[in-house]
Amino acid sequence: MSKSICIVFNKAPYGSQAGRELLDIALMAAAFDMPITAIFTGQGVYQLINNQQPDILNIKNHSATFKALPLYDIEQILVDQNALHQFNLSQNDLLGIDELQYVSADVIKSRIANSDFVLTL
Amino acid sequence: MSKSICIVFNKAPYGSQAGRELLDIALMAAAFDMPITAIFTGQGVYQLINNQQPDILNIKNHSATFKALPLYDIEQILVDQNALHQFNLSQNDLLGIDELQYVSADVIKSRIANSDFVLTL
Amino acid sequence: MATFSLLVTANPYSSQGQFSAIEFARTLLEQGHNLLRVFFYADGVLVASRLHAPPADEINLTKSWAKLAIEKDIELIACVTAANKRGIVNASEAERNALTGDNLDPAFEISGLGQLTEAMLESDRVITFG
Amino acid sequence: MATFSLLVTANPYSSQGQFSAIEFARTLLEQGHNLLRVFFYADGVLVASRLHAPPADEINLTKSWAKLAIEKDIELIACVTAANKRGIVNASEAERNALTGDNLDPAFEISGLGQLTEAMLESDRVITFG
Amino acid sequence: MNSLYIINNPQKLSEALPFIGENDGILLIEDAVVLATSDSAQTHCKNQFALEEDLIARGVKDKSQASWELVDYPRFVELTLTFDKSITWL
Amino acid sequence: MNSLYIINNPQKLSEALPFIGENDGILLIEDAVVLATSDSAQTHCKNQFALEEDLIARGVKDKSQASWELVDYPRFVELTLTFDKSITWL
Repeated sequence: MSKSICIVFNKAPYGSQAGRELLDIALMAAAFDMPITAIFTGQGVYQLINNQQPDILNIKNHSATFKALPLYDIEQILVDQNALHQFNLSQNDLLGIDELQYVSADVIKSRIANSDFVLTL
Repeated sequence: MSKSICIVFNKAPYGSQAGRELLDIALMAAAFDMPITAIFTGQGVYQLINNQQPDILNIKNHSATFKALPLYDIEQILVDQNALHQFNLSQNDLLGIDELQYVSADVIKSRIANSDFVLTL
Repeated sequence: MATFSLLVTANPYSSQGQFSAIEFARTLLEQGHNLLRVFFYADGVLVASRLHAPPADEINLTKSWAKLAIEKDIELIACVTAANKRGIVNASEAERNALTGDNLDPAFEISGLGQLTEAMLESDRVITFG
Repeated sequence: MATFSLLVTANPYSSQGQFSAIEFARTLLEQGHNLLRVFFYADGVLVASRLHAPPADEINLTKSWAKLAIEKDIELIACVTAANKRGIVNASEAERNALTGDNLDPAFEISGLGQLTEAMLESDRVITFG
Repeated sequence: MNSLYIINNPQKLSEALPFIGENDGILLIEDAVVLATSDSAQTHCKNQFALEEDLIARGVKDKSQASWELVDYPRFVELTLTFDKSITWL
Repeated sequence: MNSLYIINNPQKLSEALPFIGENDGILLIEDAVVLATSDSAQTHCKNQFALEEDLIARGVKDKSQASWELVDYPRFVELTLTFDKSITWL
């Protein structure tokens, strides 16, 4: 069985390129058929906000790629619900992706514990 | 009268180069006879710790330059005493520089208010 | 009409600061203010390389600065110490350091920190983007 | 004896991560472990330029990596997307992008992200320095 | 003299706050604009601004609180002239 | 599986903590070693380490608390093998 990987998004767009560059790792791992979990925690939940318009600042919008994750067979997408509450966000503020799972820190903790690799950036 | 400047050190060595590169600005401003205040707050107080030995990691030790600040006529050196307390540090832990003034946030606030330029990095 | 200078320390690839600085520069010029100098320091100097090849659908920040500099006659100065340490060199520095090649974009100039201090003394406002 | 790979994303000039990664690499090799590959990503790729001119009394990180790679036959690979965006190009990429010059240090190779994934599959441990 | 404190990282506001006077200004830009969407980031400072373009870029403009006045880039430039100096607290 | 959490920025420990299990390990390196000098950074994790070289570099080795075990680089390498995987929480 292939090794599994968690990709942890914990930084907001667009002040850093972390989200963008983690996405590229996720897509590459998918191409290698690694079982992948995408985790959104802390300010990383802002990566999933719908209606992002960074193009008004001449910055490329990478949020459409998050919507496409299931097309790349990345269907395990965990959103830390504590982080949503902390930032006053609700599920309605996020991209409409059927596969989003709103979970507690404990669910994320056990997923991380059971993966072979865990990456943040 | 020349314009005055506050240089604010708020990051620890050696995880970032901010201390080092702010020092270069301070020395250059001194060469232009600008009245300078060096301010150490937050994790920036670690810049002044005595007995730093980054050379064991092949990193250059810039702390001797802090000791030399008075030689460059930078004699206003303010250390935020709240930051010292917060990090469990005492005056004995710092470099022996006669000109260090241990002050409250309010003293720093008024010095910043009365300066023409204030730089962090 | 006021005279501005900018101090840009932001990493051009990993942070938003260079985008903000360019937008701020454009806006102040549209309002009829003067922009004396943009001084690049710390990781900000990385934008002064002419060897960037960003994806085709993305902004080339070096060219954005160069366009502004040429159209509006603005000085783009990278600090020599910060630049050389970070692998940004012009031909003479490359020769002095026995490096094979150089990479400074022609719209930028390499000079000393004194240019920042001078900008402070000669501008009404210096705004930092980090 | 274990097989390690490293993922290095640290900015070589503004953070300590590259120093830590080199020290970690040296130590594991001294202990007799294998180092399959060092993969540079994000700002970590900046160290792959041969045009650095740090002050004479300071470490040249590029040369430190190169020395390790040559002595111990270790692959130093910079991600092509991250590198080209950040102004790190080899001769063929320079030509393809119509750039005048290149700056990749000969001890480093530019390749795709697949090399990171492969390293994960082929190593006992992958340690990140950011 | 009154200063405009420019904050571009949400973690930095609390660090700068002890030095910010009631009549100074705070301008949130870049990632720090998310602070304007939270009711927990209220300060003692009378002049609270957030950069509208950065809120729009992140899709959170309609979540910003009334206590933060939205300003665009032209107002940003004007603010740097209204205040005696600008301090970017990195 | 037990993980070694590598923390190199003092602000990141509290962010990672909800995901760290009692039998996981925490290793402080680089700027994060200052956490080992403070009695306020105690965790529920049984295996707390701090990199000795980074404490010495910063001149704060003799201020580190007994609850953080000092390890050198050779021990750092060993720890990454003792634990099933390493997670650098950036």
